[in-house]
Amino acid sequence: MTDYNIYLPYLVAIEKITEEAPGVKTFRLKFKNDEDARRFSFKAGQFAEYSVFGEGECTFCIASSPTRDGYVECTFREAGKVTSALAKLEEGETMGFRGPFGNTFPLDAWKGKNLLFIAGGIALPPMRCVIWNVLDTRENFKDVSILYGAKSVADLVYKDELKAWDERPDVKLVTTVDPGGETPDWKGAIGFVPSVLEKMNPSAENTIAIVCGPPVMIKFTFPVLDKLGFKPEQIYTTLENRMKCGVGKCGRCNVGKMYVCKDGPVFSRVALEALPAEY
Amino acid sequence: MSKIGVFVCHCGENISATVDCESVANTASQIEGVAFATDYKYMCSEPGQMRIKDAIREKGLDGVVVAACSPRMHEPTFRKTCAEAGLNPFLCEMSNIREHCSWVHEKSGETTDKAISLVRMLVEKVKRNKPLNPIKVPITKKALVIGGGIAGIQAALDIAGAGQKVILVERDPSIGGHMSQLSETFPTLDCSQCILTPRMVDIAQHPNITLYAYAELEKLEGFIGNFKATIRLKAKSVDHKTCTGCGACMTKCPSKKIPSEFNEGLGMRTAIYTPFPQAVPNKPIIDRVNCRYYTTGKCKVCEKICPTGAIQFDREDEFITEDIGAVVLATGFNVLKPDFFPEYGYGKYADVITGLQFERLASASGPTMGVIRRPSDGKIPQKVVFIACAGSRDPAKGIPYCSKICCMYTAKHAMLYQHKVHEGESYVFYMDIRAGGKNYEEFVRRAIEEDGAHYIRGRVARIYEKDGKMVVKGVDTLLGAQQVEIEADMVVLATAGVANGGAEDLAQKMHVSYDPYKFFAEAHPKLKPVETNTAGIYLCGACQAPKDIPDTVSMASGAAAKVIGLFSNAELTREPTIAVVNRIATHDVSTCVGCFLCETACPYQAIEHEEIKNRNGEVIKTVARVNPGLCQGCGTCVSFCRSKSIDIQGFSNEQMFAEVMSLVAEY
Amino acid sequence: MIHNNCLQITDKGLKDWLAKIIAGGKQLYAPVREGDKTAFKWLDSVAEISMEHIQTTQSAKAVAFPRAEKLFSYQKEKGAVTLQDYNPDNLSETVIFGLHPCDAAGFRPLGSIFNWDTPDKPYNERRKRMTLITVSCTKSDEFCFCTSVNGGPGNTEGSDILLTPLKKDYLVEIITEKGQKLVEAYQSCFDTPPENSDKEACLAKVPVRFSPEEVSRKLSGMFESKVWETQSERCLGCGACAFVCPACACFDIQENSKGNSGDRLRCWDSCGFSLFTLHTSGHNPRSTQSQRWRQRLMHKFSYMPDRLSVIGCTGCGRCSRACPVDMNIAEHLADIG
Amino acid sequence: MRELQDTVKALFDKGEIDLFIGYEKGTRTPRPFFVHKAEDAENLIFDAACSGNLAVYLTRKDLTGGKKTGISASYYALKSIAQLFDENQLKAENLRIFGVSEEGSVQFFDSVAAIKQHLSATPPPAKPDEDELVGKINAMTASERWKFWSDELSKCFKCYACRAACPMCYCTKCIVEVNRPQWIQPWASTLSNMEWQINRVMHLAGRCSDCGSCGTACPLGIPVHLLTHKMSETVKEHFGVSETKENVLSTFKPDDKENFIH
Amino acid sequence: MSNEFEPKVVAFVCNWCTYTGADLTGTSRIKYASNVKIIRFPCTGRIDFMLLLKAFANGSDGVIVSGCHPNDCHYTSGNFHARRRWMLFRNLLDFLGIDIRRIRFAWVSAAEGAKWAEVVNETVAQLKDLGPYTEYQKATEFLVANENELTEEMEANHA
Repeated sequence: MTDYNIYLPYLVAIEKITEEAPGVKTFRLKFKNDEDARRFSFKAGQFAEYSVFGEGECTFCIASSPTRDGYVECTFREAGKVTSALAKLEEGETMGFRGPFGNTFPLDAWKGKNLLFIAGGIALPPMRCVIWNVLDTRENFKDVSILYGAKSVADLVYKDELKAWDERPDVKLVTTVDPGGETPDWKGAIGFVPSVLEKMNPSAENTIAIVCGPPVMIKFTFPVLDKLGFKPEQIYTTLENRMKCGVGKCGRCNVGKMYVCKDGPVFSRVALEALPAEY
Repeated sequence: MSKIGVFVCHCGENISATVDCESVANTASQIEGVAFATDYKYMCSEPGQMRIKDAIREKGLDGVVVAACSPRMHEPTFRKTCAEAGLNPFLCEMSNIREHCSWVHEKSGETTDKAISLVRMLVEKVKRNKPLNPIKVPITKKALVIGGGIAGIQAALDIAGAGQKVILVERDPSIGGHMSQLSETFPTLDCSQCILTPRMVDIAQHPNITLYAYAELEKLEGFIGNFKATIRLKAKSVDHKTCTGCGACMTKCPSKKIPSEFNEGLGMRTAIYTPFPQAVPNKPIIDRVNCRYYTTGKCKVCEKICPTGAIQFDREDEFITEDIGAVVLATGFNVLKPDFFPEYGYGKYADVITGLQFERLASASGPTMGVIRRPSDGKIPQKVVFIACAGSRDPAKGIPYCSKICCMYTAKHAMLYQHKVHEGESYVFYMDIRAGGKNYEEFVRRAIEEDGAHYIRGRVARIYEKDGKMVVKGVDTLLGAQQVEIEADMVVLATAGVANGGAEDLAQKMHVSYDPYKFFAEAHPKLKPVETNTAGIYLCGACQAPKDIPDTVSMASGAAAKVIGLFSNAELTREPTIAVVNRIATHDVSTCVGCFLCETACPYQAIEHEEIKNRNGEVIKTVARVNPGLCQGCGTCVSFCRSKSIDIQGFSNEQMFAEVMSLVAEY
Repeated sequence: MIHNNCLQITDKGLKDWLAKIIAGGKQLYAPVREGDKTAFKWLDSVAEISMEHIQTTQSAKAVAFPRAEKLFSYQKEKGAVTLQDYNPDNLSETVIFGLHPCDAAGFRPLGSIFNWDTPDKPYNERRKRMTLITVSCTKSDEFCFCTSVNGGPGNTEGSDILLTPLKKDYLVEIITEKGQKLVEAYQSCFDTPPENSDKEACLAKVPVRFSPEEVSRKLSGMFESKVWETQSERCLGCGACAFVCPACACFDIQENSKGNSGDRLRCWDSCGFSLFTLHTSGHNPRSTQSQRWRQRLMHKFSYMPDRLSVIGCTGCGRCSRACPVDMNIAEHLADIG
Repeated sequence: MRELQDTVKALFDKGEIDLFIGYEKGTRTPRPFFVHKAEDAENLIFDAACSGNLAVYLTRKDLTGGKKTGISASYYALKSIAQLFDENQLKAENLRIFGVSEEGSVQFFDSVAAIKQHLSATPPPAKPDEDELVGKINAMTASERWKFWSDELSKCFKCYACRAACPMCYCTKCIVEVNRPQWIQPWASTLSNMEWQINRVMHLAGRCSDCGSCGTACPLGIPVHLLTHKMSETVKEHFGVSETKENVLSTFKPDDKENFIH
Repeated sequence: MSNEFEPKVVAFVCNWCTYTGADLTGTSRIKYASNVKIIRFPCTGRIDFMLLLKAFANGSDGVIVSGCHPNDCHYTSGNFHARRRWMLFRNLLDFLGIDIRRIRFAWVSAAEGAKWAEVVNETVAQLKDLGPYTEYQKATEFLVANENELTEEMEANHA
């Protein structure tokens, strides 16, 4: 019997706060205890529970890449009680981190393939983790394309990184904003993600599509991928059901018999199609 | 974590004499979320304020607690200080360690501890303060005055005189109200019509005033600065645009025996009529109830006689809507019909009349041309009994309150009678003489001492007729409850002043509260006498309570000043401490369940119904919405709301809860 | 390990034994009658014990999985945080007496959930310190259906010791080593094994209402079935069924903050509550009561057998007794199976 | 019973309703029953054993949304229905309300006014048991009362059956679920259980039909209905019965009693 | 300072009357017990009954609730609404056995500085007689019995 308490978080310090968009922040977290830091490892796609002591825990994915050692990052939008409290924290303050939990993107299986990342709004963070992982091991993959859309220019997150990706010759980046969300100097595309994707017309040949975004976006993106010739086994996405424990006990996150916290959050479209619509 | 600055003021020695200010600041600096704490001798002084500003800038403070005197003293000062340093002023709060601490407790550790607690409470509150901005509400600069008596006339002229547009609505065919019926006015005995009619003419001629006579308010919607009034223009049957007011129709009208309202039934009028010769507008209307054509279908004499063809029998009521910024209610009063004092025989005996009827008898424009003649036989009465408090101060049969004006007009009546019938005798039965007012007491004394009115302190029990005389039986309480019996030629009842007919209906239409007697209620009995509980609706004159002409006129000017003050701003700026109904998360749905019990609890009718629609435009649910123009920020709705869907900015649930919870640290 | 080890104990011997257990410093929980309900209580005196009930209102799960418990504590000071881990040292050894086989069996699904890949320390520490002296059922009612979920009125699953009331005395079956120890420590209270003790004859007769395997098999294809709407219509959406259930483990994690310090707590929650799965965004994967009722049945009779090889139900019938609107689970399952 | 069954059958036959909410035989006692077609109407029952307040289902959009619904209502359910109308929670056009007496006679109400008239003409059923228990508690000293209630409420595990069974507890987000601030600790403890009951009862002041469903719903047998019963009595005693839409707490009289304020 | 029990009191007052009245107590330099801490509300109508309970739960031994006299409410009727709420609340608390002697309801106007001092002093004196309200605060415990961190009360029950 393991003797550690699965509910006890690691203590982490907020090393850096980046304001990404209105109400959206990225925290770079560093383990307070070196032993914790040494022991800790995770893989792309996993999530964690973040604690504000006195307020509670909230769940989101780890937004940094496992290839970047020494810290973890998370990006969140201020919405409920805990995320609002989280947003009030400042650099240098201590918070709690419990994880990693859940499954991972099958990066090993994707070696030698083209990768097409399609993200909308605040759903870029789970993908950012994979993107950096892929870019840091760029030689393992063929073409890398990223399509990222947000409501408006202001709502785009990771603006600096978007720029960096854009400047890389080995990445094809398309950013888009919803009609009306553009600024006068906006150089990206204007339109919703599915239609921009259709215009991009990527080849399905030897390509994996990773789709993360609000349910509406996913709903309209899948048919486009179908049209482009992507087979269900070429498509991956993540689910975000409500969670408390992160370890398959509290009873919230299951979709049918699958637990998002244990069997997810990464699901191939094949797996997704086998699930009832309980997400 | 928050970055709160705590600034502890010594207030000279006012605070530091009993509170260890340095210790307060030191302890405060240890509180979670406090980034900076300091103490200073006079925080409100220029250097003190500079300290705050510097700290805001240097430490990047996101909240300020000034521990000093009462917020009622210096909250505006320090909020302004913060604003000058770029911090939203509503992120600054004061902890009252002077009035509530140093001045009321002895120098001791406990007193300092209490000061620390008070600071801690406010720190916890300020952590949850949100930047607020004053609420701006546009203002339509046009006032609606309802009622064309002296109150409405005065208010309308004052507002118009200040360059603002006014719409004056009068229910009767002419403005003038009760004042136009009066003969002379106390205590100067100047002629009522002589002072009133020029003002009536001013109303008709003022370029800023639109007069709708023979009209009524149908509906009032909206809120301060932004009302929409629907006015019913009652069918006059005479086109006032073409009518020249020549009066030919009135002379030829065959229905001539209609009791004149203006003359209180003591004179007659025709069916097509103007109420009195100086009426404004001085153009007739047809009284359809009494008109032969409307009752029998035949006549149309007026139509034939009218030189301009202004008679239009088929006219119907019309409705117009006006955008209005403020409303002045000046609907006046009425007199209690004395019918329900059967022992006084009003209605049974022609020579028992009301005070208002006496005014008409005494008026030069009245049915007797100012000669006092009794109604039954037209004889000049030689003995007249005046009965004060006919209905007033009589909780059993009449009304419990004092009608305020009766003592004075009764004295005036006795005086007028004595002036006109030199040999006559006047008797006044009274309970008390209430003559508060400039030159009022002297006036009553004059009636008694110079004009010889006999004042008898006592109630009249019964009046009956004996040989053409009115026998008045009463008691003189000053003579030991001695029975008194006077055989009078005429009796005048000083009937109580009561709320005007339809007052209740109107109040409900306008969401103005009223008292049990249907008089409109002022917003505060002392400090807001001309405001109502609905912002933007003001009161003046006897619709609020019986009052005399000087009081009415000054109140009317007061109400007008409020309107002018309101209109002097381009838009209305209001404290943002108002209630707000929540909207949650991305679905933008409120947790409000729409029970609208808050609507009945709100003293300001600030709760509105709002439909939340989905993307397809279908109504998902109907929830409450607070009209920021109307809400005054009392917060009654907030503690009333079961699901906590409504909150008040500045005193929010989170803030107040945090203040209470800060005690945990103490105990 | 099952010790086929039978003893017999008299009523008096039983009371002595329990009294000695208390005196020995263990916390004894046993059924106590209050009005028309019977509840497990921490007792100082065996006199209060009542065994007349068919079923206690609540199960004995709270002793291992309390309705609220501390997971760890924190202390904040000016941005710095120190944590105090869950400390099992304060936990007492406990003995539960008088639970029925269906309650004892409930610790199996509970244990499976709490030890699914990642062991749950708070649960395990409490469970470790528990000894269960179960009493077989000699009577049952129309809500009982243990026999339909692989249990029975004299089932030994989960128990450390099983007592079966015979005509006069009790048959004592020692099931585990823990039980063995508890008997050995107070050997003098027990008599030698009886010659002829027909345990079966003394047990209640609980009819089989459905086959769990059949139910499980059918459920796996019934996610979209209309039956959920029909069955759940009268369900009010309270948490009574979950809270009285010996196998329900759903919980919430909450913060009990007191100024700068506080505890992280876990407390009972129920899949029947509409807010259980509500996202902050307002989206709710199980937004209707029928979806939540489906979750309840599916979880117990399909997902758990599938994922944890255990049925999430012991047939105690408490949920049906507790339900304000008579959501009779056995009836609903029989309809399906 | 026959009368009710026939009435409902006829309603379905005429297409006047899509759903009828009544009672059927349950495992031990009658239970709520949703009739969807005419032939099911014969399972409808109504007698003194029918507990619970069926009005609770009328605000459930997942059950009644878009359906023409009929309901057999006890005195208390009628009272709740009238109150729900006053609180804008029901729409008359989709509802057919039948008052049913314990003897089985059926009375159709075509308007809220008719319900209100019926209610004001009908004396509320006597509650001798509740009155006796409340009397007993009233007779206790304050510390005895504290002991009584803290013992009772210490049992509560916050299943919120009292809330779920109450027709007036229709908030989509109950105060216990509001977490900014967290008014009531969400876990069970004597005090937070008590705070919940205080909130529940205060929120029901002047709205409660005094049906007692909260008490019968409690799986632990905590007599929470005595709290609402006591509140109903207090409201009646101090403020009378409101004839208007206004709630006892949303209105006032200038001369309300205030002998406790000094 | 003696070891006499010093009750902890929170006062919930309206901004316009009692808060200002308490200011007047200060400007008049009338002394009163320092046990009370004032929380300012816009109106008595805003005072949520839950806040009173929270004060008790968090260690207060008594509370004062005070606002404008009837008819003097700055918002015309907030205090009338509050009065009804308090009436019912008080009755309910009494029925639950919560010690309502620990809640002092008062009307203190902006002119009644002296009355405010009296109200505080009377309340503090009353609470000194009643002693600390620990039985209420102990009810926040949620610990289950098999944890040894038992409260005195729980131990007493098992003695």
